[in-house]
Amino acid sequence: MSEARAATGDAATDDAAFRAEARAWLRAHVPRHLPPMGSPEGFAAHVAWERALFDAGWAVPAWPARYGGRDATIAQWLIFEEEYYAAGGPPHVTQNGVSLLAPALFELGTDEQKDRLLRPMAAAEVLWAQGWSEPGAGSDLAAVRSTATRVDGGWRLHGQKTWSTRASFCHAMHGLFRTDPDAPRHKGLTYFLVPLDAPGVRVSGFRRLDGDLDFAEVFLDDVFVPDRDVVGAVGGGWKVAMATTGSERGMILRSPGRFLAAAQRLVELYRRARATASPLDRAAVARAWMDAQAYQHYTWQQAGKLAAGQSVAAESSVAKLAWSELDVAICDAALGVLGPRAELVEGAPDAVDDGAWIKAYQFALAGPIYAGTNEIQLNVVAERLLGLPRE
Amino acid sequence: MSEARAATGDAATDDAAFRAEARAWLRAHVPRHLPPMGSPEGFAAHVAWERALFDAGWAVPAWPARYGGRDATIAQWLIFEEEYYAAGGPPHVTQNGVSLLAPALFELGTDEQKDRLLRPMAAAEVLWAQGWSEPGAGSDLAAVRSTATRVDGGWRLHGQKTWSTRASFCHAMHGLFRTDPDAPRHKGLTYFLVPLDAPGVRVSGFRRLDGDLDFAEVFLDDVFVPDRDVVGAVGGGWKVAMATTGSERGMILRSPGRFLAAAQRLVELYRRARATASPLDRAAVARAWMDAQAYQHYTWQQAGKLAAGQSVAAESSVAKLAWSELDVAICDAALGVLGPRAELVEGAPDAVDDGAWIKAYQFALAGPIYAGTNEIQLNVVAERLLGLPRE
Amino acid sequence: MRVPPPAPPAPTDEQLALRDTARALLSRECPPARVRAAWDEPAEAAAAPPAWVALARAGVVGMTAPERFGGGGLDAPDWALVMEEAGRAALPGPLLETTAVAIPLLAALGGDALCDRWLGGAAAGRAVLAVGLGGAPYVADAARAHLLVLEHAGEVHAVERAAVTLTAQPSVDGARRLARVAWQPSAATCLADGPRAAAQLAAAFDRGALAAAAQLVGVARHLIEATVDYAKVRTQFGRAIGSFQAVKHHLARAHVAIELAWPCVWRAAHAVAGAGADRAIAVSLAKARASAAALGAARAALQCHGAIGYSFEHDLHLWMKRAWTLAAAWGDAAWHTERVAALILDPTSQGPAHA
Amino acid sequence: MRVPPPAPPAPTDEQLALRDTARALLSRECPPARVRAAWDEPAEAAAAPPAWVALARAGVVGMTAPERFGGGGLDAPDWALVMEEAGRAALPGPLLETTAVAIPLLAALGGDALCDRWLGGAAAGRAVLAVGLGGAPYVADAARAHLLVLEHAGEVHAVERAAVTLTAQPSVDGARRLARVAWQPSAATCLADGPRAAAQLAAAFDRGALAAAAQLVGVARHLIEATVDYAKVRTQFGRAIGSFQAVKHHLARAHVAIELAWPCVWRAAHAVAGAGADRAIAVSLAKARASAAALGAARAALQCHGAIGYSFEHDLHLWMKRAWTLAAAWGDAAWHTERVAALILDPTSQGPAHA
Repeated sequence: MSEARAATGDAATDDAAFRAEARAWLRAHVPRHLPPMGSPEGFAAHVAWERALFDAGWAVPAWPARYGGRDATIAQWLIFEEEYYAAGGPPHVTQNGVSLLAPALFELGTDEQKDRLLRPMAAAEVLWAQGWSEPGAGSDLAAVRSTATRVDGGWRLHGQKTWSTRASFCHAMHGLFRTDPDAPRHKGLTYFLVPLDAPGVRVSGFRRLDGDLDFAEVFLDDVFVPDRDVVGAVGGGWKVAMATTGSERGMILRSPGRFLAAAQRLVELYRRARATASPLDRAAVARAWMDAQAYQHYTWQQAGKLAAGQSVAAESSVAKLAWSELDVAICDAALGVLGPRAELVEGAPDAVDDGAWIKAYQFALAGPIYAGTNEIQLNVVAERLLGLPRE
Repeated sequence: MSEARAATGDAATDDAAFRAEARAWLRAHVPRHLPPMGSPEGFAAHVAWERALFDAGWAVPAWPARYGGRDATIAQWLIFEEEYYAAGGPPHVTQNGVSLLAPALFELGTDEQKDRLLRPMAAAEVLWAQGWSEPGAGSDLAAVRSTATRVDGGWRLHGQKTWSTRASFCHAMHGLFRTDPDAPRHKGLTYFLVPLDAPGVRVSGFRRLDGDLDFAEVFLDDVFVPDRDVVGAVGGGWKVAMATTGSERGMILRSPGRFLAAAQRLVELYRRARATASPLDRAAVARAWMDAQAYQHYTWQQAGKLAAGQSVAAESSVAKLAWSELDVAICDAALGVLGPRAELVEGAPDAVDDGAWIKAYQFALAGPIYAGTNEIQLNVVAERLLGLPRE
Repeated sequence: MRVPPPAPPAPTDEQLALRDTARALLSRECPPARVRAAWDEPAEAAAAPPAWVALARAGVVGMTAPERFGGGGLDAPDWALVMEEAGRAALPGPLLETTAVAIPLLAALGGDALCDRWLGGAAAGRAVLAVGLGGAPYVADAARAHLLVLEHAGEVHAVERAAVTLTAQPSVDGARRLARVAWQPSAATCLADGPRAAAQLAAAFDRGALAAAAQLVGVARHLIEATVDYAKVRTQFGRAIGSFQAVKHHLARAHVAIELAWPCVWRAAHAVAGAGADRAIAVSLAKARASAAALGAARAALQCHGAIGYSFEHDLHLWMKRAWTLAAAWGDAAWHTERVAALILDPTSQGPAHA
Repeated sequence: MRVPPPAPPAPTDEQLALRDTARALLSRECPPARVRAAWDEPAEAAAAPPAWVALARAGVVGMTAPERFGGGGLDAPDWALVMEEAGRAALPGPLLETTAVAIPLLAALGGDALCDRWLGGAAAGRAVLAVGLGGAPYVADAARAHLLVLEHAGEVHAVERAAVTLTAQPSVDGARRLARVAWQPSAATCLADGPRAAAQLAAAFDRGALAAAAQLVGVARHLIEATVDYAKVRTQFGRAIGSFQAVKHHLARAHVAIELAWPCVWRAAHAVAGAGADRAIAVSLAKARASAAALGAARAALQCHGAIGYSFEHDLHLWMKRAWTLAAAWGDAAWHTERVAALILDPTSQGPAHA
């Protein structure tokens, strides 16, 4: 991500121009409705949209131009996100590469890796899945048991990953493997890039809460990975994962634009359904809208700190708690407004907004779980920001 | 407490007659307004009222007649409490004897102790303070450091107790002292009865949150206590304390009558202040009223189990969580309804109900803390009722 | 309101035995695989709901029917205990609608001919009854029903399946089959109107809300029991996750909410049986608390399961989605709270119209 | 609403220096003992509020006054940072009323004579100003004020202390001196009426709510900082209580609420300074979040302190009671949520009248 500029008067003018340009392009190009990402045709449709975004230079606006970005400031990136979701833009199918792997590559990758990997990732030519979690390593990521053994010119990987989002449709996976079984938990892990069509890889999709085929298990049986596909140092995998999760928890994965747009849709839903909504529904709508505003203001403040060169690493836990809870609050309020129609899903003739709210609710319920459960985030806030003693 | 009867038709008739009798007497006798208990004149006024209650046989209706009760069933005791608070009856100045010490005496006291102590306690002739907490032993009651050393015919007590409610005005104290410094935490404690006018005792009152002089520190310097004033076995103090806290947490200390009456006053407050209350205030009032109803229904169900001979020991933690949180909810709702007048205290010319709600709020805030913090109660629910493993 | 209502007695030994029998029957006839299988049946399927015949044989379906129609003649406290067990099993199908709502409504308003024609068959499990009261836009299990009892402009109608047109409205709970029902009210279908219909419709709504509340308590209990079992064995950071205070407190809070909700259901069941003046308040208290307890249990269960519970292949979602849908049906917590508010705070109001 | 407002810039180095100066000044001039001492002054005392002269000398009291009256001419973002520090110190006295509300109101409406007479003295700390807007039944520190700026039927009046009759109304926060004010409006006291008065009164109310929100953030920060310090050293069960997950999560949740509230205050301060169309929404968002954050911090602080914090002799209650009273003043969270609801959900409404 390029150096951010201070919010000077010139920057404000630039930002207004940037917003206008983004808005005009997005309003003209954002697709009306794409099928769910967790299906072959839906995945393909999202890939096509992402490529159109890339071709227009909007896939990764905050990246350096050499990797397909446009050197936008943090503020401009936030502006773009606001405009993207306000225009009805869908979630990014490239997300597990662009938001998770890329920050680690920017921080710890070699120049060769950056040159080789970033542009195809942003262009949705190579789609990335994440491979962190295992059946026995969810919240406790350091409990990873999948192994990588040194061989000539590279490594041989064994083990099982799970909850790997859309791995069934992706080309490659990035994740943690144990390279030193004798080292303590957080040590002895190394970060690998694994082609999902390599010999010995088997990917088995499974359905998430809402029935979409959005998850996969990835089984690795003696899979060769060359040395150039190790990210960071051998034994330094934890540091790479932290570079990734730090940004995952923070602003990169969940900028306020998405929630502002959802809160605006909630307000519009309430206006349509006002006649049957109760005073408590009305209050819940107002509160959820206010939650989204507060998160926006918080994020802009954090962006100001980043632009000023301050670190906001531990604060990303505050952000994660905020966005994950406000996302549930928005959906809860919408379901309350919808009342007995809330349960109707996509395809039900009477479903308001074609069942988008109950779908969004199910997606929102994952928020307090993934990327470090909210209980773990509260521990981080207590220990790293407040300085309370560890257990 | 006398044997409870099943809720037969006869019992229902008896209960209705009991309710009518209690109501008639209470309506004729409950004093309009007493000064705060945490002042000498207020304490005296409450003692006078308690003696009037005792003389009429209503101080401890569920106790055996030989100790001044009327052998009422559990159901009748709950009915009496409902009527007592509905009639505007004040809190009981005898509470730390009747509700805390008496259950332990009934369970573990000698006949001599019961004969000697219970009737004067109920008659408000001997007023009891509790002496459990110490500066270093609050939630962690087993950390008690005050000691009792064996001497001829009794024990010599040393140490400091604190948060001893109204000890400045009381005649005696009951509490835990360490008799075996070498035994593990919960072992080696013994339960003593200590006259507060004994040589070596110094009582120093201090004010609680609302400014009332309701707390005291009790300093013990070589205080002699004879053997007959040991409750339960030497080294068995923890068991005595648990007999006490089990009932403190449960129905005895906080029967639903007090909260039903408070919820009813809240509804009346809302009706008076309807014009300036917001929809959210209205919802908070309804919810708090519903909380009180739910606690009533819960308590009656527990009473049914008790009457059927079942144990409800761990369930007392459920009750404590419920009543302490609903008490705060009632006060919160009232303060919301009062808006900018909520902060006015007793004596302010415009104070609604003479500042009773902000006073009650401060009292309610103690609920989640004393008698085992709510965090500890949640642990008890998780470990003893759900069977989750200890930390 | 000033004088609290008399407390309902604790469940009798007979009542507890009834509940245990229902629990055993349901765990045999409706294991999780049956619930999951119900998701895969076509929405328009007219086949009997899972376990329906076995439940009817055991007297459960007809438990509210008069004895002369082969029913059990049970009153609300008895059948509420059975409904809790139906919730605990996540039983698919219209037990609530047929047994708690339609059978008593037909028995009260149906007249001899209609009762003779339908009640015996309903109790025996041959005839499934569906219900559409005024405030509810959809009818559950309409495609499976032989007779639909429908409200129209304050009137009660009974309409046979062949006389209605259904539009399936898929629910997030795949075992719940909703439909919009189009039909033509006529004098021939009308069972009652005016105050008589109004009183019976109000009672029917409260029975439905009570039954939903009882089922929600059962759903919530299952969710917490399953999660406690999981939290005891799942380890992270070298410890069972159930030993972490955060997990303990999530589950303890959910348990407390259930423990407080059930006595409200029990009290409401007696109010429904006794038809006392406080029936609406008691039922709304029960439904509000049970809805909140079940939604809270669903949140706690998913959060404590983590990603493993977020999968369609895990059984947890079968109960979670039942909690979501039943919590919203028959008036959600906000609606019932508003009804109580209207009844206790606005002395001139009779409360809002039914949900 | 569709396009989010531009983000306010981060505080400048000058602004941060201003805040640090205020914090140092207040910690020197207003230690907890001064706050406690303010409780013991008689309610009718006319003496200067604690630290008032020192604050005036440092330019704090007059920071909103035009420079020609010796004021600082600061805009809302600057003075909001100082108000946060006043909250952190639990400063007694009418800094909010004099500085955030009355001085700008007088400067806008007072005319040359009145401004000449009062603003210089107010900035210098010689004249204390009190405020009574329409929706507030009581005036804080009226007994100490030399001039009261009062709303009457949509008009703005300025009334000298000698011309009003006060009835003291003791607050649960003993450092907060409320009074009911009786007075006779007249043409001589009237500064403005009609739309000009309405616009200034609306702006004055929003400044008051903003200042209260900023103070509440400061109060909340102090409560959590004090409690974190305590939780690190207090041991129970052989561990620092701050190592228990339940204590950690109470304090972390309180911290998150504060961290989310402050940017809302910062945004509202820019809306107040810019007088944009979204001022009311921005201020209500800030006051609602700050009120909730402070009340939550007070609950967490007391719960984590346990009985030791429940004593009048412990300083904790000085801040807790400030949190309670300021959270209710200038519109509580429910009132401001309702104002936002009216503004965003009811397009035809301008929102309810001021609290």
